[in-house]
Amino acid sequence: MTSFSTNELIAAYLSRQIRDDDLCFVGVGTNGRAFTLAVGIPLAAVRLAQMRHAPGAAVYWGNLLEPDLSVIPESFTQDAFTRWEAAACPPDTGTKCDMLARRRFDVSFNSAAQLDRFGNMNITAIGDYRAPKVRLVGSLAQPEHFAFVRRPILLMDLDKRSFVERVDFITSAGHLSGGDSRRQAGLGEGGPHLVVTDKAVFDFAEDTRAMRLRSLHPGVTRDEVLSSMGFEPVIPDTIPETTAPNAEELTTIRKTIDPNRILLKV
Amino acid sequence: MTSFSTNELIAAYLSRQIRDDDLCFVGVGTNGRAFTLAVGIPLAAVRLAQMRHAPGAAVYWGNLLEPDLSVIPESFTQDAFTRWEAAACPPDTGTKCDMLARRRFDVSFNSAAQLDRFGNMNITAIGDYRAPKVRLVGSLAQPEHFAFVRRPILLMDLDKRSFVERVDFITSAGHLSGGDSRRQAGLGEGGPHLVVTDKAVFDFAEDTRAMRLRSLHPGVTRDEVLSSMGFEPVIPDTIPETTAPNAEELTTIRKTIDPNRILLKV
Amino acid sequence: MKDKLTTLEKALAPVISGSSLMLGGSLLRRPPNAAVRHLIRSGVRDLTVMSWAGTTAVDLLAAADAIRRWEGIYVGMFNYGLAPNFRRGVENGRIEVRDFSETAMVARLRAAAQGLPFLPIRTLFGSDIARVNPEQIRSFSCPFTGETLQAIAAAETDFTLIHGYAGDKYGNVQWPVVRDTDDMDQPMAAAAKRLIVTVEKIIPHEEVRKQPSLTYIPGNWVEAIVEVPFGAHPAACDTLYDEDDRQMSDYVARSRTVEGAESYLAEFVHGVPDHTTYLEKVGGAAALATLDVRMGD
Amino acid sequence: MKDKLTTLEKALAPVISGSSLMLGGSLLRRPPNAAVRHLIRSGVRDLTVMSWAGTTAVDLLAAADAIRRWEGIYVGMFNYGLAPNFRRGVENGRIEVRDFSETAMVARLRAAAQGLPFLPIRTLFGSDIARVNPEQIRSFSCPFTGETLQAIAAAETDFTLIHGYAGDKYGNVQWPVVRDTDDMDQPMAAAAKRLIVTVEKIIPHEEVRKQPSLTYIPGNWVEAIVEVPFGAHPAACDTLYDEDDRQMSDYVARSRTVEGAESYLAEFVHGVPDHTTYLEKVGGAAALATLDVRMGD
Repeated sequence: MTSFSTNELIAAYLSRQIRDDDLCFVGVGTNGRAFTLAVGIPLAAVRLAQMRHAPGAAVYWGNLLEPDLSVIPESFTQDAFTRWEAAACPPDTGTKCDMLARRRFDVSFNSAAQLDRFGNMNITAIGDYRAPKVRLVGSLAQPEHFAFVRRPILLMDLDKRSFVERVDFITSAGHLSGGDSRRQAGLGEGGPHLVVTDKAVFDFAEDTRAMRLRSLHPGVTRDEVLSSMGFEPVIPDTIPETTAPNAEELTTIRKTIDPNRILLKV
Repeated sequence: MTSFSTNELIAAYLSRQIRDDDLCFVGVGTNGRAFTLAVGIPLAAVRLAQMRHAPGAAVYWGNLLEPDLSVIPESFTQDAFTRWEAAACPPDTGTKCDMLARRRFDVSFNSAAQLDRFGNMNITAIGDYRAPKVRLVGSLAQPEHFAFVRRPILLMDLDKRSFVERVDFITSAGHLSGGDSRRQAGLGEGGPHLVVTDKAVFDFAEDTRAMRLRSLHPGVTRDEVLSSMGFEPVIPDTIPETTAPNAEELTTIRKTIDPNRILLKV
Repeated sequence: MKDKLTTLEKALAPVISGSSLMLGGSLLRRPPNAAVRHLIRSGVRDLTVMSWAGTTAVDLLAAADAIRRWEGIYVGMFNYGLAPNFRRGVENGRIEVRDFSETAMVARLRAAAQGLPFLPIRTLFGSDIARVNPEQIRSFSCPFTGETLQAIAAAETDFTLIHGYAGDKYGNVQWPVVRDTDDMDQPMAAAAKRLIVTVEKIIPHEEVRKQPSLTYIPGNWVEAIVEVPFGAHPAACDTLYDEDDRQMSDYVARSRTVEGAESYLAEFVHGVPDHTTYLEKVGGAAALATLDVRMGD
Repeated sequence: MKDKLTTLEKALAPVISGSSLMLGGSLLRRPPNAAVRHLIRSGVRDLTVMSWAGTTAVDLLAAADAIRRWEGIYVGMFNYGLAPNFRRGVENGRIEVRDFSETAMVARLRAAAQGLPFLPIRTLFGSDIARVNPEQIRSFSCPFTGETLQAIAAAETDFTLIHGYAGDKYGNVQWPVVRDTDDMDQPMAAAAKRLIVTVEKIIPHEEVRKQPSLTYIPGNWVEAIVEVPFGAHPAACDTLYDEDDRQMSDYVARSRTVEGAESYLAEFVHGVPDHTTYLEKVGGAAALATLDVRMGD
């Protein structure tokens, strides 16, 4: 069996979540690990899906609709975005917003400073909103993703400070207080679908809508996962292992998709 | 004193209604006399205003913002519109609609199949709306002009069939049933400001908002006007004569603005 | 990306009698006439048709008695006068009309594009357009100011037909930099449920992606794309060819009577099996060349 | 047409303390930084600032303690992390924030552009963004379906500052065909009451009117236009120059402390009398040439 990195595991796992013709939102991330989670792994995953089983899958990235994922920019300064070839680049971000509200997106990749038991997320403020301990960036289109995208997927490293019992501020409404509360609040189908971390994958229980351990990455124990979380997720009786990437997937990632280790660097 | 045509009289008269920096809506009119009224005279009038006292006056024509009025197309097929140089050509007509609703327009030039005592107009249907004697074109942005433009100006030949006691269908709400009724209906300032015909000019009385004879064109009698209308307008005690174009205006129209008699042909 | 390039026949097969249909283009620019002739040939009826400034495409459907209801801002023949067959259809009660002013129709399209049931305007106070249509135009109070506004219902249609300049096989349609834009094709595309596009020319995807900001209809929104040169004839496709005055005049003249309109349809729609034969019928390459307005670009 | 070409000094003179101000640009693209530095030099305070994805321009104003309230979708430094001065201002209570998600902010801008008090969305059910802001986000019932929707109040500001690519002296601003467009500059321009534009370059009107569809800000909407090359520095103007990594890093590093931020302002804002001197200060032509990304066009 080939060895693989956690990033490769996640990228291959995510690629299998992408269905043919899915329109996937990828954010424009920042630097370092945050870039890998927000941009690098999602782009690699969608590209792998395109090459294997989902040729019609497409990405909306920045304001580029279907950028050419066969040629990933080597650096991500402004000019790389400007020159990246794509099928379309609408005149302003309002078009993307309309596409979100119209529910044209199937998948989104999201990260957050805080995520809670019911998949509510916070990128706005830590502590009290009006006198915060840490003021974060605001909201961007994260509320739209949870409100309108069919299968939002969170990519976050497992950490007690991020996986909290209750977010300090609900930027994006997930399953709110669980059960039927999301629908009661006026939201449609959707909300967080999967949470993919460096240690395990979670989904949300059909009834309570509480976060549920779905699989453990190879070599990771249940206790390791629980000790990295600020709340206890639903634990099924048997916990499968996250399916490892096969040799062909790994070769495609390493040789074709990300030969210069730009996407899956850190 | 120089002789002049009625079209020249009207063009010169209208040019004096245009103030500096006015944004003027000109429609895209059809053929023959309708073209002269909807397009020819208005373009000549605004151009004359630009050249004389209103250099900042501008036209929105079709979807061209500030087309170059120093070079009027010789024919008005589709291609002439495509190639006409302009300051801007917004991506769709929604921009013009927003500019209307935002009240960015100062003047509009309008025509109608029917116009009534209170300046309500009809371009939708003659007779019963659901089983009309004549189905007309619909509405275009004519309701917007009367709702939002500061000083809509109607250009119509005086005729009993057009100047009616009550329009069969209110496409654009003018002063409705007069007095305060326009404001009561929820409309803002505006509504028809002037009605310029081949025989006389009308405005609307400040109190009743009924159409009022403002001036008679040189050589036209009061009775000639009244016998061409389906209702009796307000008649002031003394009726001035519509100011004739001066020699300089006539020379500018004939030599510079419309040397080939395209705008003021029929 | 998905290959969506197909034929008129396959692309339009789902459009059946009773469908609702948004037609692109404005005045004599880019009405989807070839697609409409195909629909008439296929015998669809009882359509609910929506348009911006509709001309030839709407009137042809009216000539074929295929329209049950029309909604939009205008139907006429621009500088060729009133729309003869549409007018007859409304006057004899066969076509029901629902008029909307431009801001109202814009609101309808934007609402559909945003997945909203309505958008507000304040144009139609006092207008009979609002009075006769309480089903789609209603007054309500602004949640902030309390002032009265008008709610306009979203424009939802089963299908949307647009004729564009050039596109790739994935359905990405681009416009030229200099063009006429007095229309709502992009908002209509954004509002569409099932979007069928005809284009003058299929171009390589490689060409499209070099200038992505010229894509006004992303392939992601498109169900089918068909190459149909002169697809707007006898109307114009700005930057490529002008309206065909001879054909337009003939159509309007014959349409003065029902019989005349039927003879036109018999000759130019039912009498030709497809668009290629239609183009031969109206004069072929020689006649079409006289309409060419390209500037060597 | 009116000649609207002027200087930063004259264009910005009306912007006084207490004004509300929409800032154009998004992330590291075209924030109106030269104009903002001028405002800081002129000593304006107590601004209500609105932005799309705000970075350098918002944070510079925060460093100068000129912001009383901010409304928008994001303030950060993109790949340079959180916005240090803005963050400090919010955390210590000097800046009041009103968060809006993207559809909400789009609705606000479109409402202002359409002269409407609000537009509806249905994004923010269950979000604390709506809970903490009943003044600008309210639930109401759809006049047609009865379903609950959210009304978002229009974004009205006294002034709007946008930095663009090229424009003529009449205020018509054009973008290149290939460009980045992940922003709201055009909707902001359409929503503006008093619109002040800086551009990289003034070009002849004759050039503008040959390609009118490239005009994204018509001069008719503009109050004043100023030629300010490198007007977005240290951020980027896509197609012309990239962000200045050295200057960005220096700014972020020094802004870790109040004293550091003050030393930055002293050196690069208060310490230089005008934009020309600023450009010399950051390295002049030689340094700026290294940021050039033009492809010989």
